Amino acid sequence: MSEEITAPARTVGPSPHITSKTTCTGIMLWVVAALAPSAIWAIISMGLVAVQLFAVSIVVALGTEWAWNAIARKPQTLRDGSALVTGLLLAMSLPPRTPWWMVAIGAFIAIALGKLIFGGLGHNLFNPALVGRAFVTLSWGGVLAGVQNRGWFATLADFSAEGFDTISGATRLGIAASDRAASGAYGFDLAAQYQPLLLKNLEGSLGEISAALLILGGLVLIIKGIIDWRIPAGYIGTMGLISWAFGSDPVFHVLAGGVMLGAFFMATDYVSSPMSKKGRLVYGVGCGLFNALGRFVGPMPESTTFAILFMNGLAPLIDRMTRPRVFGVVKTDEERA
Amino acid sequence: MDLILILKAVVALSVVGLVTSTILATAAKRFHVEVDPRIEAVLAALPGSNCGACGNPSCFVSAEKMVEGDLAPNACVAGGQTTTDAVAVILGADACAAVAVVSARHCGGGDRAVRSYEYAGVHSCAAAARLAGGPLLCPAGCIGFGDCVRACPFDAIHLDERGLPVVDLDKCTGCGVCVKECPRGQISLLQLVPEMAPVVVRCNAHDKVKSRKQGCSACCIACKKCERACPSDAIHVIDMLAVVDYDKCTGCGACVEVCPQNCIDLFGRGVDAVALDGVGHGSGAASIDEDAIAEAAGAGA
Amino acid sequence: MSEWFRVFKQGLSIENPLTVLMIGLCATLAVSTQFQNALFMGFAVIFVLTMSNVLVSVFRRLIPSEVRIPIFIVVIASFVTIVDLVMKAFVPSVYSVLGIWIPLIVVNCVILGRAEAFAYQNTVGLSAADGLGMGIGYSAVIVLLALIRELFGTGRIVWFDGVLFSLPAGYAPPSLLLLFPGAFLVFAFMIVGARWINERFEARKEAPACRP
Amino acid sequence: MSAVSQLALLFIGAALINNILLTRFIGLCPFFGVSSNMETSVGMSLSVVFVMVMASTATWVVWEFVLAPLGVGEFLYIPAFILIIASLVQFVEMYLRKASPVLYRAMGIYLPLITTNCAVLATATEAAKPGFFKMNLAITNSAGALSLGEALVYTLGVSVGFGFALVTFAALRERLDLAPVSRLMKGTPIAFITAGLLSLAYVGMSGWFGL
Amino acid sequence: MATTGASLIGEGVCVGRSAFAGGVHPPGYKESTAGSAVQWAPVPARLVVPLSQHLGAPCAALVEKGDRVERGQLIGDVDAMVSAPIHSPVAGVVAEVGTTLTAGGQRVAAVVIEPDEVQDLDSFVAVPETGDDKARIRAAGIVGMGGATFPSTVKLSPPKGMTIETVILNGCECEPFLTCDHRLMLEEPDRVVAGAEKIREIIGARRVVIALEDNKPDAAAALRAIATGAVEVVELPTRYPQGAEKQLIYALLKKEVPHGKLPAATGALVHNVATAVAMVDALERGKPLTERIVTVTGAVARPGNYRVLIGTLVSDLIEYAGGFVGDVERVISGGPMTGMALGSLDVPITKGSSGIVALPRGVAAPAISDDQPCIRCGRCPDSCPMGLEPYILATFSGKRMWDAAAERHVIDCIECGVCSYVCPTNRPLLQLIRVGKSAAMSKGVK
Amino acid sequence: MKNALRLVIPVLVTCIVAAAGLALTYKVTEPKIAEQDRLAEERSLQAVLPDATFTCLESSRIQGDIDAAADPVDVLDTFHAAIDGEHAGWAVKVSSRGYGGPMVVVIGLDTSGSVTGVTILSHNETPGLGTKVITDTWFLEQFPTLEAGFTDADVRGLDAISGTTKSSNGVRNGVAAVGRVYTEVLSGLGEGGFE
Ligand SMILES: Cc1cc2nc3c(=O)[nH]c(=O)nc-3n(C[C@H](O)[C@H](O)[C@H](O)COP(=O)(O)O)c2cc1C
Ligand SMILES: Cc1cc2nc3c(=O)[nH]c(=O)nc-3n(C[C@H](O)[C@H](O)[C@H](O)COP(=O)(O)O)c2cc1C
Ligand SMILES: Cc1cc2nc3c(=O)[nH]c(=O)nc-3n(C[C@H](O)[C@H](O)[C@H](O)COP(=O)(O)O)c2cc1C
Ligand SMILES: Cc1cc2nc3c(=O)[nH]c(=O)nc-3n(C[C@H](O)[C@H](O)[C@H](O)CO)c2cc1C
Ligand code: SF4
Ligand code: SF4
Ligand code: SF4
Ligand code: SF4
Ligand code: FES
Repeated sequence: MSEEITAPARTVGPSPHITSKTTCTGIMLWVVAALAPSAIWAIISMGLVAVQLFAVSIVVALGTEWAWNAIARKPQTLRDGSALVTGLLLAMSLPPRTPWWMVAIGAFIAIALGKLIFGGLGHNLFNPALVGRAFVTLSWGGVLAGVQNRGWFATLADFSAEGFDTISGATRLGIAASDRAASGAYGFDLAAQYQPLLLKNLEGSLGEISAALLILGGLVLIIKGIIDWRIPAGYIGTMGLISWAFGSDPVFHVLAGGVMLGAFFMATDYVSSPMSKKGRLVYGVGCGLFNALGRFVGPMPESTTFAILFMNGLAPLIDRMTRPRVFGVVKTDEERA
Repeated sequence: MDLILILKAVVALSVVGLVTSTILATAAKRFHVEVDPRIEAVLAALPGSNCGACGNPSCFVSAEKMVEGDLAPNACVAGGQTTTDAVAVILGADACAAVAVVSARHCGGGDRAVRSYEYAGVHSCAAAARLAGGPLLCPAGCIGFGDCVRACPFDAIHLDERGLPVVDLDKCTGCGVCVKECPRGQISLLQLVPEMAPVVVRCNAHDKVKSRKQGCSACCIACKKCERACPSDAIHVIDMLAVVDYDKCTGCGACVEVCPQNCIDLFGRGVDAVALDGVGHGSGAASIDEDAIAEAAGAGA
Repeated sequence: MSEWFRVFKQGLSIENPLTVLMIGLCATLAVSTQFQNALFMGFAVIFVLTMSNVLVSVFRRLIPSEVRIPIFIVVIASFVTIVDLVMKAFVPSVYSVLGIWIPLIVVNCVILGRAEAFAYQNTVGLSAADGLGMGIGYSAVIVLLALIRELFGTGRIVWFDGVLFSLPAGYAPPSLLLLFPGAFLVFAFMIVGARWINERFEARKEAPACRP
Repeated sequence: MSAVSQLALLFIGAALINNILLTRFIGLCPFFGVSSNMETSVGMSLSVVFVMVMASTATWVVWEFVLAPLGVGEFLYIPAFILIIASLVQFVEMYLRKASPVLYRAMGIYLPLITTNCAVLATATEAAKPGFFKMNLAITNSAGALSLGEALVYTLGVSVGFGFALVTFAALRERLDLAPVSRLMKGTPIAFITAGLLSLAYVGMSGWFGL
Repeated sequence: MATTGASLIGEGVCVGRSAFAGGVHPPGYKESTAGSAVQWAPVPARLVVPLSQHLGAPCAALVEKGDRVERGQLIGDVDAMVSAPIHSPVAGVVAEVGTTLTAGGQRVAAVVIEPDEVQDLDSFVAVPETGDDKARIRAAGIVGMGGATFPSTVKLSPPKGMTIETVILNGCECEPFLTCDHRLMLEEPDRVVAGAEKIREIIGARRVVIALEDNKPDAAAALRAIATGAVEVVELPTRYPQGAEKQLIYALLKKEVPHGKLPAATGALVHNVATAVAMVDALERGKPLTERIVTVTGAVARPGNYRVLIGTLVSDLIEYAGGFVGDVERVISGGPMTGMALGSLDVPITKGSSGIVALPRGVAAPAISDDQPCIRCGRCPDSCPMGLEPYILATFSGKRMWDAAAERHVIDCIECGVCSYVCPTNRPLLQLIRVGKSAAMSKGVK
Repeated sequence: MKNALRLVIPVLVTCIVAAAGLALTYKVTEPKIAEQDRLAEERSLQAVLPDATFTCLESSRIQGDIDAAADPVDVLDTFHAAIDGEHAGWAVKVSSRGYGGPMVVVIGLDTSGSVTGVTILSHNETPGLGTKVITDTWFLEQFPTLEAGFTDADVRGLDAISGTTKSSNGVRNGVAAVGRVYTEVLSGLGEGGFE
């Protein structure tokens, strides 16, 4: 009987039959847009070196992804925009005078080792840009140190941690050291640094030039619903709290170094951060804790990179321990993982 | 002087050795636990280095799992082939059961089956089968998204250029996973047949012949020519579909010859893949092209 | 003899303890920062592996299986100690780097594993072949790993006080290769290489497919 | 520095900053072998804590009361320690199997794997005979020897750090298993790369508290 | 796209203003039909009445080819607890007893009826009064008209030991496009309230709540004007899937239906408003369920709400609505979030068909590509009203890891489609999850 | 019991043989090891003060002072150096904290307290990074520019190798400590002023 088709067959797909207009590319472009003010300001402030850094980083990042897909005969994925974000963020995490070949290697490593080897977008366990940056800094730390206008943190560290005669473990420990550092040895007034840090600070990487513009971009992403406030809030909040606990100036510590770029743009990378809301908060706090400890008790001037990479590593574990509660399932029923 | 040092050394290590071995010897007796002798045997065959490379916490656990069949005998990486062989001997027929049946596809549609709509979902047969009765007009036909391919634990199935699954009879162990997995399997699109089954009917339709002909140009039309041609009374049209009785089928191929729809195929090791392309279907002539089959068998092996 | 050679060869390729079996990793990654150290580590492993295999094989009928593990361990530990003392005495500069890794050879899973899996069940000759094969296979991997890491991580290969080979002066070595992460990364790519080669040329015979 | 904070540092240093797996390359076989399964990793971690503490106690006692007084420690510590550890572990395993099948299931089955684990021997040796590792212990006592208490805190730190890294890695590998990693990379190589990147993160802690 | 002030992650994902956790706020698309009064669709030349229009045992045909049937005459029934009889919607002649494809894609038995030229739609063969309300409701063939088509009698008989305190009439109509319940509440508020009272009476509940979303203030006002005594009218925030049973109960009572339990465990019984009206019709007039209101909308010439005889083919209905306009990509039975795409338009309207939506190209979701990666944006877990993690459930299902999916509660998915809706890479989350869910259920996971 | 013996005896025998073998090996290698240690030390001493003969100071009287002056660096040995019987200066072996643990540094001083040379006897620095303090020879070679009476500040003024600040500091701290030891203790002993 009525199994003949009288009306033309149409597309049949699963429900739901409508989708939101949000797309992956759209999200990535929002991130780029949010970074744009900082990037443009960096170019205005630093001139051609910044242009070169951005260009090399982005071109190599995109080129690596293109070539990888071409060689593996996979569909091209440049359109998703994630390689662009990676290239941009890598450039912003490096000092402007980084030799171009180092930037190129960093971008290659970021995309190839940081992302594609794991299966591409969505599968990497660590933040690709930071993998690239860590590779570069650990490989040629000496060279980098020579080229960079050392940022506030390097200066600070020179006075406090690396001070020649305070080297033995005991004196470095605890509040005393930073107390002393805060009270005198800095040689400059921390509060007086707020303004340059917010607006124009040419020491350090491209992403340290203006904290104000980064905050602006970050807020835009939060308002647009692209990033979760929990990560930056946890990060920056913890950072400030610990600085305060160490008797130092929280505002200064939050504004200086890579914290703003890291908290708003790098720790929030979807792929390498936890999925659950609670998890994101824990993760943000972890980043802040690690970063602050790195500054106050560690030998290196700044540890945003390692803080985020470390928490990337913990993200799956955090996810496991903070799984959302399923509607109607009472917690006690649940087997503890 | 030398001697004293040697003496001290001997005393020190002997004390340690004596204490530990005595404790162990007594413990071995005191805390003895009965275990399945086969586990003991397998355990003895394993290297005992407890390296964990197989993903199990210890050789004992691996041995248990091997005996229970949860772990393949070749799982031990440290022991390598020597160990695998030894374990296989102990577990014997337990581990690798004789292959008696294989999976056979009872559909010849593929690109000859008529699509009922443009499908816009996931490439999964199970998923597509639930949407508006499935993307084929034929309610029983192979959807061709390869759930069976992905499900087969032995990598024995692949899709041919017509989008139909082909079972590699050398790899198929007859485990039946694909049969369970196929959303059309419950109504027996994939079916386990004797490993040495000589012919297979490539149709699985149970609806009316008229509607099935609308949906597919390769279907069984229940004309009963095969039934009449079979000298051994081994093929019957039941419920409007030809069904082979493998207890009686001698593999003479008479039905293959007469089927006007070419929907009965020669089957068996090596033939399956090629038979699809029509090799072996004489166009009305009485004899099967033996060379072609032999060639096909050679190529498939 | 052919059997002997087959056993020997197995260790080199299809049952290579490192790239295929993934055991005995610790020292491999740790000492492979320098070609010279890796070579000595390799010798140490070959020595211990072969000697313990031989000794276990010789006395295999006298060793009650209940206490075989403690006995093997003592045997292995003794050879390790000999290597330890001898190195300290004759190549102190190497020893100062390899220092902690020599004692840890004792627990190198490969050695106990071979004593158990092979020497305890085979003749002296074959056991020696197995020990040599496995030892050389293991050492080859460490040495290769070290060559890569040293060459690209420092730009040159040194042998005691001399430089054997160096890359052009403009090369800026990424010192990450010498650090822990570098070891993992380089080794990962070596396994990929080994897999690729195995796949290409040896095609490790899968054991018969059995029910899961 | 107060004794308590010194012990705390000893613990943190051993657990995180000088994490035995990710910064010292010790105990890698089970790290890669067992981490493919979360459940096993947790069981393994617990057992390691247990075994390491036992092993360190035993080696500390043997060193202090047998090997050192007789002056034969320099050349006998390797066979003596490994023998002690192996037997101890085997004993506990047999005991558990008999006495508490539940505990055996949860933990005992991992014991044999631990016997031949570098980490246990290394830690137990370090605890009895510090300086062996040339690790930066946060101990100012330049004579070098650890008291039994310190040795245990140190051991606890190492083993907790071992478990932490193992479980972290197991969680990472759970995600890795779902990723479309290319065939050649699948399995061990990608696990190594992941471990490499994870150890990159641990590099960030090197030198904290001057450790 | 509309975004609420409380939006947190992604456009349209609501988290604040909590009635239930998660959910989305898709565009409503209701304007074109919300104002159109319900009118009768014509009697078609042929009706195909499926014998299985409910969840549960299918009915057997009680008529044969050539038989004459009256409007309201019983034509199919089965002796099973979970089932509902089928009645002829028209007076006419049985042309055939065969099978048909339904909107849901099943092939089921059906009675084909050729109606008489002249029909009196106001009269029907009444279901006899027996004194037992529940039996009469069953005899009238009443099933849930909110979509699940669960036989209403069963829901009116809670298992021993469970008492129903609150009867909830579900007038949320949270699906975009659909307005049939809206029109019903607006045009026949008295019937809705009467139905509410009736159900309360049968089940012996204390309260009756008629719940609707706050985008239908006119309907709410109409109901409030009539509601008396125990009947409350509650407006809830407009958020999909506000109408889903568990979410609705939670929004009103702040009680979660426990995992694996019936809604009755919370002391609540939820019925669709149309079901309630059908019940009161059955009890007061003995009227069997033979027609329902269907919203025909989207890219059709005359969108509107039609009272349609069960068995009318979708193709006839669309023709009556003026045919398609423009490039129609998908035709859906039900709403666009949970409805079924039709492969053929020759499927009949059944008791559960709330709407026929012709989605034009551009509005319809794009075709799905298999290997879209999850970028772990967190939108799906944040918006899943059941607190599930759709991204991982879909991955597990895609990789046939049924046990893993079951362990993460795949069977708790209510198939609302929110996850697929929000996913920025358009992963076919719900489709995969359904596969995993049925695999888990077939393994007996509870 | 018999069974137990069957198990215990092989272990015991193994232990005895192993212990005896190892003791023998130790006896054979021990002098050689000691010799190697001595040679290494001798080489370092010669490197910092060529052609001298060294005598180790073994006075507990001044050891306390030395330790106090050197803190936080540990002074392991202090040698008096003589060339042709003439007092030629001092060599001090210190253990300082580098990156990877203690590093043993030998510092030579002439009679006036100027640095004559610095060598590293043992260390546990990262190969390729920390080991630059040895392989980048300019680093050690800059110490002999420290003149008599040099202070901590003078040492701090010397360059560190970038990227290996901690290893460099290990050496620099060692040298600075020896500077203090000289000023506070050794200079007071005077020529041959030791027992
Ligand atoms: C197998 C099955 C048994 C059910 N049994 C009962 C029941 O005994 N009592 C009841 O009130 N509802 C029962 N229900 C109804 C459901 O709980 C639910 O109300 C119905 O499926 C409609 O909900 P929905 O449209 O939100 O999916 C049952 C449903 C199913 C699928
Ligand atoms: C995602 C989802 C959305 C739903 N939306 C509505 C709705 O808007 N209105 C409605 O009456 N039922 C809706 N339902 C069905 C209800 O859950 C429930 O089955 C129904 O209200 C029960 O009434 P009935 O048995 O009278 O149909 C929805 C179900 C789901 C799963
Ligand atoms: C794995 C690793 C090994 C290191 N090894 C050394 C070392 O041997 N010597 C050293 O001084 N610093 C070492 N460092 C520390 C850093 O290189 C150095 O302290 C830090 O980057 C400060 O750099 P700067 O010298 O440019 O100030 C190491 C760091 C890491 C992560
Ligand atoms: C909010 C946001 C932050 C991102 N941050 C980074 C980043 O820090 N580094 C990076 O390589 N890619 C970043 N990406 C891009 C992309 O998600 C990343 O490359 C994935 O890890 C690739 O799988 C970001 C994307 C988004 C949406
Ligand atoms: S046989 Fe079944 S599972 Fe395999 S492709 Fe065909 S429909 Fe899919
Ligand atoms: S799943 Fe089993 S029965 Fe099917 S083809 Fe594979 S091995 Fe054969
Ligand atoms: S997982 Fe199920 S319940 Fe959750 S959003 Fe997706 S469809 Fe809805
Ligand atoms: S499945 Fe889609 S919505 Fe869910 S987290 Fe992944 S990308 Fe986001
Ligand atoms: S070699 Fe260290 S654990 Fe195996």
